[in-house]
Amino acid sequence: MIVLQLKERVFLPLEAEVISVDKFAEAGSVDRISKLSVFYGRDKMELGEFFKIEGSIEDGRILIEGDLSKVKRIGKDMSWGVLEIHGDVGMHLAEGLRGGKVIVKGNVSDWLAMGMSGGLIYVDGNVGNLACASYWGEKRGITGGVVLINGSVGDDLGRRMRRGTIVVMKDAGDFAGAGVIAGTLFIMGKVGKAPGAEMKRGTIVLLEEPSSILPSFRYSGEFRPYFVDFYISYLERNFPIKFPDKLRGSYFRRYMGDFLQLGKGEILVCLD
Amino acid sequence: MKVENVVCPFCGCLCDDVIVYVEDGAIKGVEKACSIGRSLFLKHREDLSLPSIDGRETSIDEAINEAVNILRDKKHVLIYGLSSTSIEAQRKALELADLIGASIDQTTSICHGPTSLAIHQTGIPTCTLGEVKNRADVVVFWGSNPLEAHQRHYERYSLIPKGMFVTEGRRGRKLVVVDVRPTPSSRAADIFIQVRPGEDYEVLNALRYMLKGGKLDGEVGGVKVETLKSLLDIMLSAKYGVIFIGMGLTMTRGKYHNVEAALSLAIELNSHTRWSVVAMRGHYNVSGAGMVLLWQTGFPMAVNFSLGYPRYSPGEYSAVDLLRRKEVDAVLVIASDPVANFPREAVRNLLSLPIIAIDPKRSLTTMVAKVVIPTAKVGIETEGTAYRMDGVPIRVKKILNSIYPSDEEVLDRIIAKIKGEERNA
Amino acid sequence: MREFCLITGRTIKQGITLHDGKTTEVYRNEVGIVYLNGEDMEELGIIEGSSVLLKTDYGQVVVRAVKGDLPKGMAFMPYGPWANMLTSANTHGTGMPDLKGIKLYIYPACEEVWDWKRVLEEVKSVEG
Amino acid sequence: MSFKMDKIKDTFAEAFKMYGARIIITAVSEKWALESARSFTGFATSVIACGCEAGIERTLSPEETPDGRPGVSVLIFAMSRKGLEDQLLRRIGQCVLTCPTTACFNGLESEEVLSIGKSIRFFGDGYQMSKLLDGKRYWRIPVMEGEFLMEESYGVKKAIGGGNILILGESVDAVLRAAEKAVEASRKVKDVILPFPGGIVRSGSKVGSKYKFLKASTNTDFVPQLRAHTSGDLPKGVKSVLEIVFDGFSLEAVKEAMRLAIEAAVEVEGVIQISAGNYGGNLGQYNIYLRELWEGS
Amino acid sequence: MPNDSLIIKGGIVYDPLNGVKGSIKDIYVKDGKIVEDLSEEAAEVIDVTGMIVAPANVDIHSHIAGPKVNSARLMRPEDHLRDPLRRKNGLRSGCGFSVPTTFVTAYRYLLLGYGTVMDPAVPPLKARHALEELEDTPVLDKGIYILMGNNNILYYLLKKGDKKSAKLFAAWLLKSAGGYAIKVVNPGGTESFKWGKIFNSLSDDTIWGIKPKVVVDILNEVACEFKLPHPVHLHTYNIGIPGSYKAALDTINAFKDNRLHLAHLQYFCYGGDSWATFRSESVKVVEALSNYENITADMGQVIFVDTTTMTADTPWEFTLHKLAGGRWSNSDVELETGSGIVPYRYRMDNLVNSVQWAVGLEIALLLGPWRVFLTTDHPNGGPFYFYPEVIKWLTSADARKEMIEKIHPKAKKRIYLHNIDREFSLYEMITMLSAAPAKALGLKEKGHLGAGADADIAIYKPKGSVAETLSRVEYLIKDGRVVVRHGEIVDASYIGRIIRVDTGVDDSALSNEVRELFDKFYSVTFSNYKVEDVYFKREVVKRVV
Repeated sequence: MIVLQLKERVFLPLEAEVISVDKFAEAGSVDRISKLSVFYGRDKMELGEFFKIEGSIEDGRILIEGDLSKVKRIGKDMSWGVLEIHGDVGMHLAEGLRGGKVIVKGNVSDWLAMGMSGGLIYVDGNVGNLACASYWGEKRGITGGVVLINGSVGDDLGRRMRRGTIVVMKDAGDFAGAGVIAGTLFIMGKVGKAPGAEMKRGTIVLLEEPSSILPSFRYSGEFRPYFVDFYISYLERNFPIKFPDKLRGSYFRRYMGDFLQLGKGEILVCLD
Repeated sequence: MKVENVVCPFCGCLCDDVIVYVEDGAIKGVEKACSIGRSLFLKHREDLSLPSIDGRETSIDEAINEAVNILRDKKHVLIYGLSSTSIEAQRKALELADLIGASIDQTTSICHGPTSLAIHQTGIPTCTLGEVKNRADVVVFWGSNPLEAHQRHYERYSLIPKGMFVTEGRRGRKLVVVDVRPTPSSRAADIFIQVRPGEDYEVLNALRYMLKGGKLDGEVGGVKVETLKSLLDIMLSAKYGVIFIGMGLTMTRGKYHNVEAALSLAIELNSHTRWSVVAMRGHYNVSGAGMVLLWQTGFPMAVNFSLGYPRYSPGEYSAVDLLRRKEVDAVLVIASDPVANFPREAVRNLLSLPIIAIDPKRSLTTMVAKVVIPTAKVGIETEGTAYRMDGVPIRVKKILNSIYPSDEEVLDRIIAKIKGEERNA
Repeated sequence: MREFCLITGRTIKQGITLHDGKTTEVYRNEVGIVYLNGEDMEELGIIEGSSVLLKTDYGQVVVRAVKGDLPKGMAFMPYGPWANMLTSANTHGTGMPDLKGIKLYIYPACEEVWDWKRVLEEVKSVEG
Repeated sequence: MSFKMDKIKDTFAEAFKMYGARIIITAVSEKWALESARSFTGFATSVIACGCEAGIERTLSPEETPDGRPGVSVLIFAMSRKGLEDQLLRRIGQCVLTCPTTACFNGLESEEVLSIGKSIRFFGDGYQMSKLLDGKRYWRIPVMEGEFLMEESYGVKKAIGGGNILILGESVDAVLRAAEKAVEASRKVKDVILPFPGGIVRSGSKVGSKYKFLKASTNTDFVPQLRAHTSGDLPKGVKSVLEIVFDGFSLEAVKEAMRLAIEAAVEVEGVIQISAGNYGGNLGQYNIYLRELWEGS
Repeated sequence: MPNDSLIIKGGIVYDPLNGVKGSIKDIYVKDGKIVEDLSEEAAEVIDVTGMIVAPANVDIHSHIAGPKVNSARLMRPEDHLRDPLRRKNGLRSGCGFSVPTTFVTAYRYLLLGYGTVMDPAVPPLKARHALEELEDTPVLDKGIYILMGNNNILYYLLKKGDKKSAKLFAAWLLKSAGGYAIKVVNPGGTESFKWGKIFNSLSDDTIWGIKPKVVVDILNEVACEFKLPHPVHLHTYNIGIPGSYKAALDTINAFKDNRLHLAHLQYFCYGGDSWATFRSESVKVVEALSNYENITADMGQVIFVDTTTMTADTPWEFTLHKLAGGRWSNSDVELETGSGIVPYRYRMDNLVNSVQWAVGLEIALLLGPWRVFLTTDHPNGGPFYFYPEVIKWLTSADARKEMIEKIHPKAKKRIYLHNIDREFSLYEMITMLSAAPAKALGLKEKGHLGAGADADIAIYKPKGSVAETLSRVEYLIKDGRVVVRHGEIVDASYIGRIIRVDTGVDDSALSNEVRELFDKFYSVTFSNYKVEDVYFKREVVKRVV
């Protein structure tokens, strides 16, 4: 394992997309890793100027410690290994993640996992806006992978996601699952305005009835969606996550929509 | 001296028929302009800013030198403003941003920024204001109050004028105003629809749903479904309809989603009849700032050059966010007043940074800036291009001389000095 | 405590006085202002033209209260430094802060309407 | 075991190649999982006339199933991929989809898979929904009761069919008792099922018939009352013979099941001999010599 | 200027307009022009022994600037994200892909050996916008074509039967907007779409009751009478749809007696009566054209990429939006025209797209380099910097064969391309890229290396194939300045010229009626309409009276 410790707090954005198992493995030695380029504001600098770096990358594991809330783009395009972060972390974490695991013990800023196609992200804290969202104008959001968030998320969660599974154990902001093409979102806290707006297909599973459902969604009955049992069993067995007991074997109220699109998406609200 | 067809450099209407009377090198009279425009012309020499460093009056040259020192040293500068200056100056601001690896944002991010975001997502059917005048038989103002913000809009473009195909003028048009409160603009409307604050998205959603044949009852966003149904009927019966969207959509909860819904409604209406959307842009050249940003960087606002190429991220490189997160170490303000216009939390951080303010007039920003560089007022003391809210470029005029250089010139000198070239004052 | 919905926006007078200068008295008179529904004002015991202290989750300011044509429960302020004492800098990842539709609380105040200096002091007063 | 080895005829069971799959059926209760499984495995005794051979492998606790509900693991074998596909379609479609509260998962990891869900999904009449989790596709098909969840693809692999033993004894009672014990013992083995009713078959067969239209007919050599017409290999005193057939994913598993079955059967009083069915090695690729089952153990 | 005299020494010169076909000779440059001779002492000598020396290329039709290009940029942030360009060597940063930023547009054109690029569709009301963007498109010489085929004032005057006023108005409009040529796009169609109607015809009545043919005839007369260097640049009706070849035949037949340029002809060579029966009918169009040397065309070649379509043919973009789904932008410009934008991806596995790909090559190969010029109708068929791909297909039958194997398997039965063996030589390719379009544009000082020509010279290092050779210049000389040296841009610090025509028709020539129409119906005042001289910082005015 290779351990990075932030030497002192940074105030300006530190662009550190070089922090990924792929790039570290490519660099090889600690010496060469610490010479990888980062941008501090407009200044091109070396990773080693900001981090104390020790260990070896051979086992494909990275641990980063410190207040990384201004450090951006960590784990970009990573395809294997484990990247563990102890501390808050800045924007664009795990952009384009293809494989491997990213584990955060802290909070994550906006734009988590844009363009993700595979791998696992586990955040033991809160996440900002536009988590797993499509870039502006992009037709598709994330195309795969599993994202587990133990805390809350901001607005525009999972915008236009094409595939993948997102679990939020606490609240989600407005427009969660807007424009979802397919995939599954679990939101186990409160959800903001207009969940599932413009969704084509896909599923949003809610523990609580949302404050409002858009006019373009239609109430579509109550039933027992056995796939929920399957999903929570799968997720609980494979990841450090525990769903509310109430969810298992429960009846759900189903809203189908968005009828402005295909109307083949669903919002499932867990019933007592 | 009577100067005709002067272009008013205040709002996005960019009225170009103003008459200005100049005597003894000063503006003595204004005709045709709205009350705000009159005030702009008549008072343009009041409350002017002075060149200063740390509140101490100095020369323009020294102020420029000090600005250069700051811009040279700092690692991440925010360049902000741009909407009230000429294309020529905006171009230079971008060149500077590219040169020093800055973030550059313009006032649209707290104005119609969400409209741009929505256009990324859906596209926009739009038209010039002359099309409104000539064709529009139904006009909808959604979340905008032209009679206070764009005073001559009704008169010149959207409601009153007789057009080629709307020969009766006002009588040939239906005016619908949608807002959260009654306004002077809504009082002139044939139909006023009062929406509960923050629920415009739901109302637009309901309209779109009904357009697709969906059935609803009760009320949506505080509006009875029957009312919406009749609005939809009016929209469908239009030959050429235009929705003007304002801050009522972009600033409220839902933001770009609200605009996306409005754009989608218009797009979908085009399968039945013709509809366009025009954004009620505030500052006279806020459209232009977006235009230059787009053709030089590909993006309309919130662009960062730290890595040597343009990157776009509203919510990250937008001014309010950069300040709220305090991710910059200096701010260059061009023709804008963020201290007065930004939310408190952003202003607090702004006050802790070195500010360079380029502005003809005193503002809260110039009052707290480290360096103040006064300039000639575009459209009165210097000419340049400005883009009307509908993207029509118009040459704004020089009527009077100024003792100060133009924004363009100041920026050009800053760039030259940073590049190590000396340029004559 | 009654909750109001704060809407900010343009007014003609704000646009006109802007050109007098942002540090001028006329500007303060037109921009350091809140419009309220008449019934609301009566309920709150606020006299036309008197000072009120406005508070939101994001800050506070003292302005002049004036009767306006507004639905009950709504407060309207012209864009400007006073309104921005109350708005939120959270842009939800869009760059656009919450400038309309903010929860607002209104209290009668005996203080004079803040001038721009007092506003800036207040900006600096709380460490974030 | 060697002391009883004399009761075990030195012969071999002739087994042949099949294709097999494992289906996991879950439901709200074990009862309904079993109902579905029984139905699924019904009329699946012999490929000759049923198209497949299937049986319940075992029941599964909620901890063992993909969706945390009680379940049953079912094995199904057919002579070809195509045959297996056809049977899976019919049986999942008719016996799992139809059964209250069930869900249907793949229970066999294999590179070779059959896409079954993509056909059955059409039952949803366009309202079916697909889910992709961990690289696997699932179908949610709306039904009156709620929804039927099934996996898209089912692993198949080459398997062994037709492993068998014959229990020869002095009475019907004795051979039946022995066969029951054998069945019970062999069911402990994973990857193997016994396709016939209760795991036991009385109508062992030989290849061919005097009738041209019949591919198989009663195994005359082991029918006690036909001694007059047959070779007379049947030991003296044998009044009844029962067969147990084993299908499994590996030769080892089939052998293990046969070994346990023989061990259990041979102890039963009245059992005269344990033999096996073969056709002189002409039919199957595998010859399982009974006496070699204990080698190495 | 770094050096006002240059000797380009020892190169293999191709100069089709002067009949030079690979001779080794020196080229002399002084004050931005090519001269007969020059003393060696005073000049910088560039030794280009073994290299190919040719006139800089001329793009006759490329949407690089102006309102709709910028609207497309606004629509496609995700497109820019994929292709960022770093600031370096004093060049500006920017983004590429389907709608590149202005600086990137210039840089990429320069590296391809271009000296002149024409933007073919500018609404007069927004001409300033195009000109401003072109000012930020450095080094290249540029011109704009002015959209007139749907101008309401023109229709109004024609309806009144006042042909003289109509012609004067058109000539005034061209001058006022700073245009180089008259552009017509789906005449009558764009206006009809403003009424919610899809209109495609030359001979049916428009909503004005005037047949589009009448309008084009008048504009042809303007081009002829005012001796415009480039004829009417016509994007006719029925673009892109099955059976569009009939529109091409109809158009050729209608205007066969005029000089004419048919824009992106490829889109008008489709047969079939539905998308299912979509096929190439390029042979029919080529046959019709073969008799009329007075008509030129450009390819509008399709590339298999994700691109952005944009045209003043608003009904077509709306149709495409309905066909392709997704984003749609439209902009109606008062009294004049409109534009539509739809992002579109051409796919090899799509039968229609595969046929489209073949059609462009068919017409070019069949009609030859003097008649059909290389364009992708950038960015409609694909971004211009894919030209080397197109050159590969034009110069190698094997490369075409390889592609035909890759495209939709059913396409082969719908196209002619596999029956065409022709391979353009280097000489023909240079003709197509420079000499021929310059000639069609009437740019006498472009597209050749004779004395008096602008010193716009592209110099290539020979590589394995013609396409590889032409894919990037080793040197580009523009106005006698070395802009590209050793394959890298070394000087992009000046803005290039705007090339425009002066028809000599001033405001005073307009009838009162036109002035009244203007005052009544435009949203800008007459005096603020005309493009001011300040927008032509460097310009060449073709005075034609």
